[in-house]
Amino acid sequence: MMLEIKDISKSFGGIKALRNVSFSLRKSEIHALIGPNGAGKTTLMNIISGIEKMDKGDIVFNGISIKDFSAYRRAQMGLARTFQNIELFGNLTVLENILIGMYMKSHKGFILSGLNFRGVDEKTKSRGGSLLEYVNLSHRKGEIAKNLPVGEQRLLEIGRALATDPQLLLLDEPAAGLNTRETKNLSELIQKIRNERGVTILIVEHDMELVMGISDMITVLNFGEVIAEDKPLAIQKNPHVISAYLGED
Amino acid sequence: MKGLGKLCLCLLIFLVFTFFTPITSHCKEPYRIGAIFSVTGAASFLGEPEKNTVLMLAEQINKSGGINGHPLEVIIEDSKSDETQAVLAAKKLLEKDKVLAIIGPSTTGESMALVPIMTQAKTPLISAAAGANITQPVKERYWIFKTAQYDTSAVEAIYTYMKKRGIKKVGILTITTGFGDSGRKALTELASKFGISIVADERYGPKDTDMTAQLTKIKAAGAQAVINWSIGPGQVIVTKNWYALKMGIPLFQSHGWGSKKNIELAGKAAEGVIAPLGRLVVWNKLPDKHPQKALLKKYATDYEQRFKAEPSTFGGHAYDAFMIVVEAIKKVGPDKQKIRDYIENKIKKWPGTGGIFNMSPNDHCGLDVSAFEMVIVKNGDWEILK
Amino acid sequence: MTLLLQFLFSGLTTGSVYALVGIGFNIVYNSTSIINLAQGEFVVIGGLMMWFFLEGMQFPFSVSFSLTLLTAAVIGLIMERLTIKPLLKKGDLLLMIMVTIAISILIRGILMFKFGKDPYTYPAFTEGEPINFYGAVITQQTLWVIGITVLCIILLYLFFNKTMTGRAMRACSINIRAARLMGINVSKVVMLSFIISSVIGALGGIAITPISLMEYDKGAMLSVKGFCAAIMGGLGRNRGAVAGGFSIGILEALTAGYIHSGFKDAIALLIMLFILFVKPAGIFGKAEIMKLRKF
Amino acid sequence: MNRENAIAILLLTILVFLFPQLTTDNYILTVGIFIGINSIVAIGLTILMGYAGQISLGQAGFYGIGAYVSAILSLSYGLPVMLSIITAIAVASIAATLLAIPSLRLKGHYLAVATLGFGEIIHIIINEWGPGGPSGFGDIPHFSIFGYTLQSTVEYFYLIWICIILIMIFSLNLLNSMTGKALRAIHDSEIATLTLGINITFLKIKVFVLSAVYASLAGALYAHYVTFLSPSGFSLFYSVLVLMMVVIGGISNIWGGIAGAIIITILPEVLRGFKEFDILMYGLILTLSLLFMRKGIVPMVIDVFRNKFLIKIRKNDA
Repeated sequence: MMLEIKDISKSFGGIKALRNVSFSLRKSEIHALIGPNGAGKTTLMNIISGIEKMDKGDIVFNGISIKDFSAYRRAQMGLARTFQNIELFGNLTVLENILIGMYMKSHKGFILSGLNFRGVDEKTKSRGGSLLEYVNLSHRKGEIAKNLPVGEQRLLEIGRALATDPQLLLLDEPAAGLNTRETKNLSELIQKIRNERGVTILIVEHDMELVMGISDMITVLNFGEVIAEDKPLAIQKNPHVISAYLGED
Repeated sequence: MKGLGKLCLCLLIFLVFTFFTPITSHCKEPYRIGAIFSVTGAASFLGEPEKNTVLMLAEQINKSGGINGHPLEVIIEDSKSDETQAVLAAKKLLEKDKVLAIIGPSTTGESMALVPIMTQAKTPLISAAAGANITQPVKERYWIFKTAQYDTSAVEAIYTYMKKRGIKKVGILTITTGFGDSGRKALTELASKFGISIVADERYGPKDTDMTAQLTKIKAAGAQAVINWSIGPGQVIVTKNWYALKMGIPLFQSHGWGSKKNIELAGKAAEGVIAPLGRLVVWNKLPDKHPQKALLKKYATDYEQRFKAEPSTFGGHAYDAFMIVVEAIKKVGPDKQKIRDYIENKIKKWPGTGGIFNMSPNDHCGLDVSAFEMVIVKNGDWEILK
Repeated sequence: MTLLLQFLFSGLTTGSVYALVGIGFNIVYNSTSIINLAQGEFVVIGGLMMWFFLEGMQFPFSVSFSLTLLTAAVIGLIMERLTIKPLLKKGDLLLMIMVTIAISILIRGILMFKFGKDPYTYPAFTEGEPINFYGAVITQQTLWVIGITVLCIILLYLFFNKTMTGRAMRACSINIRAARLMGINVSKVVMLSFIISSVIGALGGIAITPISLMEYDKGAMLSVKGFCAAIMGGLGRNRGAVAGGFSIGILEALTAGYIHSGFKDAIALLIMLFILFVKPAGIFGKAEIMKLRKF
Repeated sequence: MNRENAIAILLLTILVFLFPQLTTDNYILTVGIFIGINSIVAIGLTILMGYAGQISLGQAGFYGIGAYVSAILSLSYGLPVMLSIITAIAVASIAATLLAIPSLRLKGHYLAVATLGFGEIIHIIINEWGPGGPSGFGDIPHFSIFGYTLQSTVEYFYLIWICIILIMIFSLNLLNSMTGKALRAIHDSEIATLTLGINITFLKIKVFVLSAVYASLAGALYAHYVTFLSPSGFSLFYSVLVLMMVVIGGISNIWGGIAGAIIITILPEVLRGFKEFDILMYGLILTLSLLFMRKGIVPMVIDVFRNKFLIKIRKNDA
């Protein structure tokens, strides 16, 4: 098991956002997390990546309980993510955004950095360049990140997450704000990442076509509870899921 | 808006550049004396009257034809009560204005900061501050003089008076500035010599608003008298607190108390406060034949007329420093070395506002305890205690 | 016991002024998120202008009192309109705070120019002997100072909770964008907050001057202490500023009385640091609210 | 370091070496020395505020630690000046680390007050326990290295400005490195930086310590140049002054520290001519500068320069 979510609960001022949520991810699978708005998906993502604390439960990553680890420690262990409301470094260039992702693997220490005249070394830069190519952004290399269109910003976030060399990638609504063609490219990219790099992916997404197309497994969350977990085809037929979605729409 | 920003930028750049342009020298050859006082900042109580005094004296001298026909130019710099600023001011006076001597600074700290600079520039400095280290050890202070009485002299005056009255236990209250601190040192060092024990040693900051706690503690420690050593509003607040607490023990102030303004501010609370003061504040109560009386009278009346304010002991220090330098220049001309030698050797039995000066190669201050009178506040006025 | 009481009275006197300055900080903070470091200057303006009207112009007490408050209000208004308003849209907090520092230097310069460097004072509000209370002595003016502080707190509470304007100002402090959408004129609220805080500062100055005198450069120290008081209690909470102000004042007095007067400021600061490290949002501050605000 | 900054460093170096040749006026050189000392503190604060986004009102504390520790060690314990300066810097960095660990949890105004409290406590300590108390103490040994003691103003001018050049090179390298990019990243999104495996707190502490190292170095240089110290120069007032330098010079550019130090140090000297009006003028100039040059001098000059330059290129294209 790559990641085991064990019995997680979380409430915000009396409102229960998550209730005893448990599920797990196998290595190199694409696992989708779906559910109506307010089901607690983003909260769960934040808890897994260590940005929010949970009230109770446990997270086991590669056999190690990481619930007491801070966000940066989890990232160092190979857990990367993207954000629903894009959290790029807006004032940095596209390449620099990728380079920050490579920080923990390539920075040289505080004092040595001050003594080194060359800045970021060529090897790191060329690795960053090839990552940009990987996410189809090499033509934007020198541009300021905040000037990119949303679709490309989403790609850049994925590229930045990949720069940390993750074993597990959390994607929080990567298709939000994308047009059909961009969504198609995205789904190809996600599959490519899994196939070529062997990265396990947990994706939160509303675009059902995308979810059904790429996922190996789907977990459905409603009002903070897991109401179903199954293969895509089975999920589509699950009456609980249908009523949850119909109730929302 | 953008345009204004650029205008601001230009203004700043312009100001920076004016800094580098040399000062154009005057066509006539004036004698230049520099003066550095704490006109603003924490020690402005010293610097303000000192600046006024020097301004007034320079005017008077120039009106009566200058020194030996040469006009006198006094360049007064504000050190903002800060050593760094004092150093900069001294450098400016020495390098840009090429002064013959510097009067001031007002505080011991600033004076000390100037010692190496003046020694290197071989220019006399006549400090208006009291600290003993300014002129001691004399060997290393070849170019340095001072006109303010030693703090120890003021303390001796108080302790002598106390001894006569049988006061054995005192509580001292000092301000946490250089002035208060050197007073505190003098008070603790000399106490045993006069058989006095200090039962409470309290302090307060220059901007504190209430000293009741410290006074209460002093009273609880069983002191027979309170000595407050400070300048500025602190001494008035202490007086008011002392009065409000009805402490029943006398309050002594330092020689910084010598301003009518303090009596006004403290109102009836000031009644009975005792302090060692220079003769400047009580000149009209001196006998006519006293050697200082004539000059004190002239200085006091002139100052009051010119600035609509009462002169203070501290202004007197500047008066003495200035007059010593002027006399030296008058006698030996514009030669720094000769001016220094004159001050060291020829200022003997020289009446100034602070007392009768007797400079010598072993004493670059030349004043002792006789410079002070013990003065009590009575009916809103000073009265000399015999 | 007598000693302790005496120390407490001393602490209450100084603490009152810190509390008033702290409240002034809060009011401006709530509407703009900035710290108006010229707040202490308004205390000085209060004391010196009161002297000017009362002793210099020989006006009767009530007239001088009103004129002083009016002057402070006008200066606060001018300050806000000329310097804070143009910067508010951009919302660069640091810049605005630096501007308040620059203004405080400017005000100090003007005050020095007008009043010189001497301290000023005028008679206490009521004549009469100090009151003896279980052996400890308290002057009538001290009672006035504490009374005025309490009155200020009550009036402000009523204003912020019972009047429309006051509620609008509170709304701004909770969420400025929402307040704007609700049709509250934020610019007016900011202006009003500056006027109120100036008046409160001036009130403190008027009350404290007969006890502690007033001179042109006292403001900086008061600003620092008031700032500490406001932070210690939790920024934006008036009860916090009051608690903070009185705690600092009393701590100072107790340290001076029982430990050593040389360290009274240091110990008050140490305790403040300790409180901040334990409760990063101050005594009454809420960590959740802090998260929502950038400053 | 990128090309513009390399050129700027080169220009600065040339200027530093030419300056004493152009003027023999010791007064101007002395002002230059104090500009330099203030610059060192301001550069540290610029990095801390502009790049790590942390405010500090306690720089005077580190400045004071540097000055007092170095002065006491060399005067009372006879340590060689170089060694005492290094020890002083070490003491300041330890103090900074101890302060940073609990303080950097605080935000905005709370952090400002915590650092202010620290600075004031240091001020009170040197006021109470420092040699000479509030009156200060003198006869601190001059700066000496390899047995050579610096005496003249020109020598100190070179010493201090060479220090600045080295500090600038180090700082620019640092900011151009991965670490510098990470610092800029924190500004845009703290959360994203965390999820990329960067220990933000640790990084902030390092920058905080760096600013303390600079400030304490400046303090030590001050002590061995002026050879007299008293607590008055190490109060909150100095911290605010440095903050003013940083904001006026431009918080977003490390050169702003130097520009601000130049303005704030020279301004009172120029205003000496105004006598009583100087504090008034000083306040007025500061207010106007802040109101109308919001980004600070250096970023503004760069903007003006870029606009002119870009317009020219566009014209050439057309």
